[in-house]
Amino acid sequence: MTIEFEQSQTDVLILGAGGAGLFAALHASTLAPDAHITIAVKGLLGKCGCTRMVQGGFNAAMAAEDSIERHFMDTIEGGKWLNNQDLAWTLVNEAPRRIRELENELGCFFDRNPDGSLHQKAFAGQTFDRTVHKGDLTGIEIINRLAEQVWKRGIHRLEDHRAVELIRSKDGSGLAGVLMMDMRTGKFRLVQAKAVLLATGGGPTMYKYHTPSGDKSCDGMAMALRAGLPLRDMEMVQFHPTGLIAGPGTRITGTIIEEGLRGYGGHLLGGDKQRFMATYDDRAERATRDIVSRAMYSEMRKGNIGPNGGLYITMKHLDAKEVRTRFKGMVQRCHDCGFDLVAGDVEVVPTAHYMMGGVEFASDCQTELPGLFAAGEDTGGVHGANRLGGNGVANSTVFGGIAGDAIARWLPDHGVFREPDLDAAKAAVAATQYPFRIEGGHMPAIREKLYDVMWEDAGILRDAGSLARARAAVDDLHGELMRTGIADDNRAYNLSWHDWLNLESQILISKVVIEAALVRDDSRGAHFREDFPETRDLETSRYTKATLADKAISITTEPVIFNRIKPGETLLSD
Amino acid sequence: MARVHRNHPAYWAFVIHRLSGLGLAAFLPVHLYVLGLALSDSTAFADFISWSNTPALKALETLLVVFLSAHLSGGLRLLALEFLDWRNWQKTLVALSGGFSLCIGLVFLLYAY
Amino acid sequence: MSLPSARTESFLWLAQRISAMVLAVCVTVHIATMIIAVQGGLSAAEIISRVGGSRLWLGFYLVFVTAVAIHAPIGLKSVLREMTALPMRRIELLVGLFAIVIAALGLRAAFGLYGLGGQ
Amino acid sequence: MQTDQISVSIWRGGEDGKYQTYRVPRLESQTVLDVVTYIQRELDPSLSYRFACRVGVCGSCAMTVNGKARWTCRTHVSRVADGGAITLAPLRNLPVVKDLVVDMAVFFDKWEKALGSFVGDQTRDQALAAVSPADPRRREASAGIECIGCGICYATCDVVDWNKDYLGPAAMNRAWTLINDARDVARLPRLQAIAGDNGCLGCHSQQGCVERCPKSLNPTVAIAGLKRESMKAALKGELS
Ligand SMILES: Cc1cc2nc3c(=O)[nH]c(=O)nc-3n(C[C@H](O)[C@H](O)[C@H](O)COP(=O)(O)OP(=O)(O)OC[C@H]3O[C@@H](n4cnc5c(N)ncnc54)[C@H](O)[C@@H]3O)c2cc1C
Ligand code: HEM
Ligand code: SF4
Ligand code: F3S
Ligand code: FES
Repeated sequence: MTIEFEQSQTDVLILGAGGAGLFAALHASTLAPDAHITIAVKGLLGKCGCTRMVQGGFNAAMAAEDSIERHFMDTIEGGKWLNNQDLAWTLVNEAPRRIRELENELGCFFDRNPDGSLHQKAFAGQTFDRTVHKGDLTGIEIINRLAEQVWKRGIHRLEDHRAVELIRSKDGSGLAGVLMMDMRTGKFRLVQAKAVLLATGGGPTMYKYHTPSGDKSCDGMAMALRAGLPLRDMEMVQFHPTGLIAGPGTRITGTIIEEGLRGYGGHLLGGDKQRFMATYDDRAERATRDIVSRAMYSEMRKGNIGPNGGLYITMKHLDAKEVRTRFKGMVQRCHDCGFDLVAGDVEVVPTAHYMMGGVEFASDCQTELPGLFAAGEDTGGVHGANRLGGNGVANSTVFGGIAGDAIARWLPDHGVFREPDLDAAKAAVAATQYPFRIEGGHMPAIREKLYDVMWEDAGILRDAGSLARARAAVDDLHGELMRTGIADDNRAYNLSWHDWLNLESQILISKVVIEAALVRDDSRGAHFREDFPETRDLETSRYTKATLADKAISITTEPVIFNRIKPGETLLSD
Repeated sequence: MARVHRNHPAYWAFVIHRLSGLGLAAFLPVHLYVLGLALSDSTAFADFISWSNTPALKALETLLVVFLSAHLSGGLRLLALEFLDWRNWQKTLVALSGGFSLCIGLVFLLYAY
Repeated sequence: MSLPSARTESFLWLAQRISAMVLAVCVTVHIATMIIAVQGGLSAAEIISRVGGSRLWLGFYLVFVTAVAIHAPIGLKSVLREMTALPMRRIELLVGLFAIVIAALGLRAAFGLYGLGGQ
Repeated sequence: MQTDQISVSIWRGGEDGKYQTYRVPRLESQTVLDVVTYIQRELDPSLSYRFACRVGVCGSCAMTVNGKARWTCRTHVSRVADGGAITLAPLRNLPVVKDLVVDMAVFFDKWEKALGSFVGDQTRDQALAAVSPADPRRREASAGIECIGCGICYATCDVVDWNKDYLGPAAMNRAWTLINDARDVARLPRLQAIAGDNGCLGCHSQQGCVERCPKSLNPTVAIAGLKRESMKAALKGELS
């Protein structure tokens, strides 16, 4: 066994190349032009992560009749008062500037009204049409433009590089660097940095049905937890009601069928091909994400399902030509994969979409660990118990930019290369190579079981019993993973090795989700406890905080601070 | 196998344009040289003409005419594409130019015998 | 070895396109006369009787030859650049020679034919 | 009817690899990416390939499928299985990392070389430009903007193969959208970047790019636009 790694240095190391990572790189390079900045990413820069997958758009109070306060209230109400109000306030305040930066400085072109002014569309759960978009492929526009600017600035790239472990300084006082793996060779490199940004984008990919891209596996959250940082609100996992389902044999399962279809009049049908939403909510198919997801899950539990275990969405009662032109991309996507969205019934299922929880961080993106900053979907607190559609990409770009600024300002006074704890780095290399040292086991089976457990027992509807089952099952799966090896024939771009490491992160974070869900004994937002269906008093709201010590997860709760507005109040004058 | 990415009309049009261009360029010096013979030595020229009346050379000549007309029509298509911003007409144009050059070749054949 | 500048390349490209447009007319006329001429059986006498002494035909062929001497070498340049490993210098030399040969042979033929008839 | 198995030959190794054949169960809703995934998960764990979004937005999963470059996450097996057989190779014209994975660095370097990045003169503190979506230049830009950078056009174009310095269709398609972007102020440097035989004049309208682009973009038309604009610049003496 070899415990070897190269070492290199960079002033600023950014982990992840989504909206958060790319914005941070641009802002840091603007304010600190002499700093050596490196972006490390698990795939190719600009071609992975979820920011690229954003369809709906980006919330920003840009219109004269809209206001920052209104966006703030919608965010807090949507978050069921669990948000960190300073973070939410920062989000809504910066969002319009970020849009203008994207347009004026980076070259994004968002959809316009016929008179040339910005078009903003409606998104569920908001009292104003404030979602800025580029058709239904907003993310491609944002990430392409960001990536171009990053290429242009000559910012150093470590592509196909996986962050494996955050390495503290020898004296433990701060972060010294990050152990990386060059996926193309399977070799390790300890990158020392004065400042590190964690922007690996979380991603609830441990659920049987999930939307995020395949490179996301909660690595950042897992690394942060192992480095001693607390994660908040981890029980809050958002499900999108309509994910495609075509069986476990296809990667297309779990990907999104656009929400706009329901808004436009699409019907949800049970396995019996009858509508059912009206029995759950007056708005029927147009109810909010969480309500529709729960209703669908309830129907599925009753066994009212199609051949792949899902329900159906259908547009066939609507004008075919209209459907085809309005939802061209969706129709084409379904067609490519063998489904007829215009005249047929497409089987769908709620799908895990977003984690509201994550690393605790301050409004300037600093974390508890000196030298470590965090932004984007890796972080928690901005959205509270539920994220508004359109606040996800706003979150990653707003805080990514702030992180870049903050790091640049932080460098002159605090930026030093700390002496890395080489033993910790060696231990991390050894742990990463662990699967090569054992034999046997069947990894795909572990993944499938994890999917099932999380979906059935820690998913849309949960209770103490199901969560206890999940806890035991995930523990078992962890044991099973530790007995599952990989043939050591070629470490270059060895996807199976990465699958193993992904599973390791996913299992750790699954445990955190389960533990946090057990502690939160009320229902709110995305978290629904069948044994505690009511929402407790908002005034005494507490949020969960998970830490890891000696391989054991512990959850504490902290009071939510209502420093800007208290439940029942509003910032709006009308 | 490795070449099927080339199997579409516009690529064939490119190949034909290139081959015909090369063919014409190769033929041109010969053609001009032979014409030049007509003035310095008209018997040699006549000899050449009668020699070139053999079926094989007639076929070659026809091929050249087809080349010329193919290159002409293909060239017009390219000029249209480059200067007139014609978006989705290309396939039609490929077909038209192909058809045109065949016609010319056939007309030539008909008259030549 | 330095490549020709983008500006030179652009002018050559344009020259090739413009000469192509000119050739389009010339070739059409050429094909038409050929079909008509071949009908009566191609002979030196036929060609000379048509072209000899005719200023119009002389002008036509001069334009034709000039256009071809511009068009074909530029075309060959890109073919050679893409499909052979020849260095650019060598290619420029080759196609330059080709242009001169075409022009020389072409002008000789055109003036020669013109001079033969009409006296 | 479909046979219940397909035979899949896959390029294994680097530039000098060889094909290896696998038999994969045929499923109803199965994409080429699913086939590759199945092989890696169940038959040969060391198989390497690239993907991320799995729904056609990231452009990571492109490979050569039976000789043609395609996005594999959106390519249903029934569309390509040729008598129950599929041959998979990495994209052409890019260096192979391993198996089906290529290094796309040159592709994006050329994107940058073509000045495929916006240069504006407004800041985040100024209002957005009013641009009518019906404006002809805007329409032209919009027609080419949804490129996912998959490299399929680049892999299909023979000029890329013949001339290592040729910028290629995607980079120039992007440059053309910027030339038509009323807010951009780098028109001339961009025309200088894409002029000449390594740029737009290198394109011989083979149109493999148009034929294969999974987003139905038309780089040929974009490049033709660049030819015209760079020619005007040359005539005005703006090129060097
Ligand atoms: C299908 C879909 C549609 C969505 N639509 C919307 C929408 O309409 N509106 C909205 O507001 N939000 C939407 N979201 C959510 C939004 O996309 C995300 O919240 C946000 O973009 C996350 O940005 P990020 O920068 O934090 O992470 P990402 O953009 O996901 O980027 C994470 C990056 O980290 C890298 N990475 C991961 N692990 C490692 C590692 N170990 N080492 C190195 N790098 C690593 C990844 O490769 C990636 O580059 C959508 C999400 C999905 C999946
Ligand atoms: C006698 C006449 C001609 C000769 C010898 C000739 C020769 C050539 C050659 C050798 C090429 C290069 C081929 C290539 O790049 O693939 C070429 C290209 C071209 N020719 Fe011609 N040609 C002739 C007539 C014409 C005519 C009549 C037209 C058009 C109307 C024309 C239009 C073109 C165009 C547009 C190209 C450029 C192709 C490209 O760059 O892709 N040519 N020609
Ligand atoms: S132009 Fe089309 S084929 Fe080329 S990279 Fe863009 S999306 Fe892919
Ligand atoms: S395939 Fe190549 S030659 Fe031009 S038209 Fe497309 S770039
Ligand atoms: S995996 Fe993203 S386009 Fe195929």
